[in-house]
Amino acid sequence: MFYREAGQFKTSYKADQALFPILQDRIGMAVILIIAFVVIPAFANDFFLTSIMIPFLVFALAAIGLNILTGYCGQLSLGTGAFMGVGAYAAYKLTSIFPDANVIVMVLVSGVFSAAIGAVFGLPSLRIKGLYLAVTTLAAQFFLEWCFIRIPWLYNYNASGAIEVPRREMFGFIVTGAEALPITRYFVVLCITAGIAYLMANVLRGRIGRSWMMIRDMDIAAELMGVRPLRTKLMAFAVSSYICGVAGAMMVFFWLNAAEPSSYSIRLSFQILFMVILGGLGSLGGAFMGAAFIWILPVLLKFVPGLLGIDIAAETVEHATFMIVGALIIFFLIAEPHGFARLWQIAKQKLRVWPFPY
Amino acid sequence: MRDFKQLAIGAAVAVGVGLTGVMAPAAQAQDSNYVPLLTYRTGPYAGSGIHIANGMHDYLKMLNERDGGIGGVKLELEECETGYNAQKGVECYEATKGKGALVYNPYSTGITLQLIPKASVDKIPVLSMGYGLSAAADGNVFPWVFNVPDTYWDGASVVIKYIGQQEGGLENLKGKKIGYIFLDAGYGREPIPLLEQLAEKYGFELLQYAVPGAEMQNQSSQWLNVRRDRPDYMVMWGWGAMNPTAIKEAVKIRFPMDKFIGVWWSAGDDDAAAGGDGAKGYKAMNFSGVGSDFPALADIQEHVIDAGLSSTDAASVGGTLYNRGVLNSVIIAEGIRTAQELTGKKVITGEDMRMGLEALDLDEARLEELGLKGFAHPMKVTCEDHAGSHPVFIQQWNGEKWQQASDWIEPMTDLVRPLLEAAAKEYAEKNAPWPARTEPCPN
Amino acid sequence: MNAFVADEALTPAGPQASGEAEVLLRVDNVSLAFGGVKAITDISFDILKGEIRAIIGPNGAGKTSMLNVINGFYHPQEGTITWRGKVRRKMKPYEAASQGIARTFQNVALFKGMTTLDNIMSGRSLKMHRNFFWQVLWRGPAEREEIEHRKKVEEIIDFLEIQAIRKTPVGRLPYGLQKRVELGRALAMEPELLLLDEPMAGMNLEEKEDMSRFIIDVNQEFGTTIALIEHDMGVVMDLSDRVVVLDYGKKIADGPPEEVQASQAVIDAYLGVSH
Amino acid sequence: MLYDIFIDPFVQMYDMPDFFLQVLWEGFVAGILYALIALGFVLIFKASGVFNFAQGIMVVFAALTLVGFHENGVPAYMALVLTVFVMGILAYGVERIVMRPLVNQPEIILLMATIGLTYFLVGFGEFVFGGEPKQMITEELGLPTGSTAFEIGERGLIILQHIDIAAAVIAVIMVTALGIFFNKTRIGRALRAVADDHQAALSVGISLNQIWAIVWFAAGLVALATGIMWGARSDVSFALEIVAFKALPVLILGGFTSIPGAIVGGLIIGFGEKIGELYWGGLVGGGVESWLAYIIALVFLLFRPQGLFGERIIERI
Repeated sequence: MFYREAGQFKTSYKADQALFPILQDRIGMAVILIIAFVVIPAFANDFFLTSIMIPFLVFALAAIGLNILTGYCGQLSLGTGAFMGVGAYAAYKLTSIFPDANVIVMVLVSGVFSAAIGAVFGLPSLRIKGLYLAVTTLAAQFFLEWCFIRIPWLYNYNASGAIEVPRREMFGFIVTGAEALPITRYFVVLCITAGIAYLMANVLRGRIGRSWMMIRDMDIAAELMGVRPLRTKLMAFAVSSYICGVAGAMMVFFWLNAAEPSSYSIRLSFQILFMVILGGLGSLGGAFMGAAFIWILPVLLKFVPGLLGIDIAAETVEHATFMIVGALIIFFLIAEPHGFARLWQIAKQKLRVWPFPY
Repeated sequence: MRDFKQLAIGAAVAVGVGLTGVMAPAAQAQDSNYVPLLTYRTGPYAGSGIHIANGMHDYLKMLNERDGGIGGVKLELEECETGYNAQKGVECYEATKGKGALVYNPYSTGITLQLIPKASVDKIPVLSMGYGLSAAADGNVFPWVFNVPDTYWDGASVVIKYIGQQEGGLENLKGKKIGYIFLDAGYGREPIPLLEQLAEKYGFELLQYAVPGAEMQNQSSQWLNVRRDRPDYMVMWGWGAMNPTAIKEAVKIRFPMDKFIGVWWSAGDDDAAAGGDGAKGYKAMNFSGVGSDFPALADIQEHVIDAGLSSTDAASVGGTLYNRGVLNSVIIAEGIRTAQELTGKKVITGEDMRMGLEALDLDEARLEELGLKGFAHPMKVTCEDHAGSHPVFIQQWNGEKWQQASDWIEPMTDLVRPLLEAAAKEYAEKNAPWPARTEPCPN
Repeated sequence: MNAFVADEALTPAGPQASGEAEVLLRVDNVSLAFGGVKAITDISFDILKGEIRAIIGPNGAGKTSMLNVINGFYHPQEGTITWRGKVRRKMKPYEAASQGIARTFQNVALFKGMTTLDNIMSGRSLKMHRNFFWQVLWRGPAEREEIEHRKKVEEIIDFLEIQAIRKTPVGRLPYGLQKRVELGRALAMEPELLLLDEPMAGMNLEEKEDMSRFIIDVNQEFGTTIALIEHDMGVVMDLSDRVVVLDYGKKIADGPPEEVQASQAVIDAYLGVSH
Repeated sequence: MLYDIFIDPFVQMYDMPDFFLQVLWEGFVAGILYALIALGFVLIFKASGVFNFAQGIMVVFAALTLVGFHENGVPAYMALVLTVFVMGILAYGVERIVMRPLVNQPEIILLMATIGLTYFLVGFGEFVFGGEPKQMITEELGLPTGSTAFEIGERGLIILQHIDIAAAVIAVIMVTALGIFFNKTRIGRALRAVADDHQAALSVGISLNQIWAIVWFAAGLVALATGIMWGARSDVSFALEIVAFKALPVLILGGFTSIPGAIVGGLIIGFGEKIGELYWGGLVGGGVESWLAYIIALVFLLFRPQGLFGERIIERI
């Protein structure tokens, strides 16, 4: 009843091609943005910002990155974690080489390095497909992880072998380092994630986005329609790795403050892959929903029993979290293999015809 | 299938509702001292983590049960599971710091490094007992971080000193080959600069064998290399599942076990037991008591374990890692007690705790008073020196349990201290602007 | 690379209209084998500009392989292909596409995850040039380009009478409509030569009539040269200007429909005479 | 530098032949173990097209169950029987709860489901058995423990672990048994039919559900054998899970559906890894084992995208 598009006529192709052609969607988006930019900063406590919102946004961005490669271009990747690591190490090197440069610029530039590395590991995708390609990206994962440990130059020869984020200011606000307020970090992360998500939505509705989907849906037909497979796939690898790189850099600069190579291990790759698949392959909104589910649910499971005064041993909660997350993944795959994004569409469809069942 | 979908949507709504719960601010405890314990009883390093967690928990719990806490104020304990995972470590920190946390013991180099810069901002000290960042021993640069009783560099110097003793003097190390097998992470790499320096000084050859984290349980290549190189001694910096695997492999290639020496984190009972009979003779450094023959441990047995207040398996009390956890808690408890004495307050804050730890003086008499005579070397923290470079002993596995195999050995402080200070300076420079110490050391 | 696309393809000029027909594509002595299996043996024929050329033959005669050779998907071991008077070197399929060769497929090869509109828009890929950075910005050149091409695509949608399914994901369309969308996608490329691989397979009579009408309209209105594979002899005889007949990878007849229909070799091939 | 890469390693091999043989033996043993893990993958992939990511955790889970039973006082052989029973229940449960509702989904969805299963089993396993590493009950199961040393010449020495020999023997027995099972029994034939074409198999009256439960059970048995062997080499803990990733390059080499392929692929990776690490790894600081297998598989793929035993792929439209 509330979600009805009847009566909304488009008089130009421009209006028809807008990101949210339907009024209700535009309102919904506006509400989400108001919540993100006004309500949450006004009411949330530090724990909510640092342990829920910031990681959620970082993961959502990484999930967008992987979604471009896997969801839109159809190339399965298990190396997301390592590509994020490349971004993190690049950003770290950049900030130590150019200590006076704006740290946010450095974070955005660091993605270029992971884009380059991503493109290199994307090269075999011309000949290799599906699960076989997954092995290529696994090679990237393990090889890059090894590099993070074995090339001391990357971490400035720190005895600890880890990268530590120095304090940097911008416009009088401390944005990185331990003194940076959660709220400042939250705004930086929110702006970067929302900005990149918007820009990617643009790419995805245009020629390049279509050429990725062509490759995904039927690569041979795409080639016969004039899409150059190598160039298109490499571009997907590069764009995807760029975004993952930025997410990885944000992960250490605005969230963790310090990172060891093991922070970018295969587990991180899986975490992101879960988010993409549960959220819905080929959906930007799905990346956010998937990230919310995979990140926030375990946090809830971990801390809610304590808040309710239920006393459970810490490890039991952890075990339960694993079991519940695993079971829910299977459950959601069975309920709707196309992820939350499709569930959301179904819900919208139901609202559209409500109160009639069809 | 339709029902499934409705259920799925329902579940999503439930998650949303739960979220609002987390947003509510956590209640602050006022009548107790709050000590969060970042532990890991799951994940690949759980094998070592569980014993530590039990030890830490049980001693503090015992103080609550037996003495009603410290200074008449109960301790509020909360375990938070990190799984040795940096992401969850930060999460635990953020979740607990608002409740008036007094001190953090991350038991993971990665999490420690994340907390070090935060410590001075949030004014909560980090106690990384015998791990973490070695440079943190410099209290001038790191007023909020404590790594008593020793740093890895202290440990590395003790191993070399001990090997020197075995060979009848450090000068006899010339021309010897010493192998170093380590977990390929910051933890295992940290001692290398010192070992290299010692190698140069005493003329032995240092051979390095890195074990990647993912290959912890697959070390046959490293040990084949050991077999080829035939080092005279092997030194190990391992953790978690790496330890038992390494010991098994050493047995397999018939390496003389009494020439195989682990760091204090490679000193678990399970680690050595995994090697079976062949592991007899394996040595490891240690700075916490061997065995359960201490009055305080008996109290734990009585007040905590027998009372069913702990998940500890009674047989594991007195194990090296369990005792390590106990020692960690002793330092926490003594820190709190000292802080209470210094400030006159019963319920203290993180800042008070820092003062308490900095004035920590665990002497022979106090240890005896605690029912832990001989459990640890007397240790003292000063404002400048947060590690103290205390003596360490070597213990040996007799096939069933650990036995002390050497006297307390002093680290080569003269060599280590300048390194520590240089490293601290370097850290501060790299992380410029590093906050300066706010309250100067009383000289 | 994809700069050269003839605009004159749009100017109506049937072959019958102009007497001296230009050869658009010529295949000379082409052979193709997979391992030891010979798919095509020594085939030569040509396609004149503006005509409808049919390729027929029993199952396994090598028809689809022939199309694949023409649009660069397979590379023949022997023989040459001459395109607009120039011998073509070995090339990639996307190069053939950029030269103005479009095709449809025997088993519908639409992009299943995309809507009808996006599928047809995908046919415009070669004609859109705004690079990544304009696309990221969207406002301005990229949006204008998109709208400009959208207009062209809407013309095709109108032409094929598929307005109602514009925003429907193609996976949900019935088979007949999918074939039509596929034709639309190929048309969106504004090809000079359109290869149709069994455009009417599996259709009912009504759908076949519609499709035939579209094919003739495309040929007449846009002047597009068409090469099609089809099994329905009635359709072939009605539509095509000239017919090539293949059997076991060899050419057995070539000429106007009525002539081919009368050829003994063709009758034998279809009725099955032992070789 | 060139000398170090191209000549020195071979000189070393020649100079210390006993050591080289030992390296080969270690490579062989590692290869057998990789092959065993890969075998579990192959069984399930062949019959259902599912790339079972949970195979690694099934190895840990089987071994933990075995040790767990024994710790609770069940005699070793009885524990073994009970574990087999548990793996059977697991197979049935997976088929009933996970596979059946997901039939006909794309392979990536099935892959994800098995990753979900991995998470579940990790949590469940730790919940039931605790997180600390356990020691495999090698002796109690009657497996040999010692080692035999062959002394060659003056300093030559080759040490063979009895448990490794046992691993090789068990691997051979398992592969043979599976071969016989696949080729000679009715269920085996049905299984191959299912592998070829689900629809066709259904149409001749083969129960897919039954077949899937059987392959998952078979994979569970393979996992148990693998778990015992790996557990005896290091110990039984969840860190072992990561080793299971090594099965991927093995499968790439050997092909996803070929049992002999899994064995050959495993051996290639095993030999390649050990030789690479011991003779060339030192040049870049060692520890190359963590990625060498993947790079070997990758390079191999670039030249033979269809795998070792696969047929050349002809793309069709």
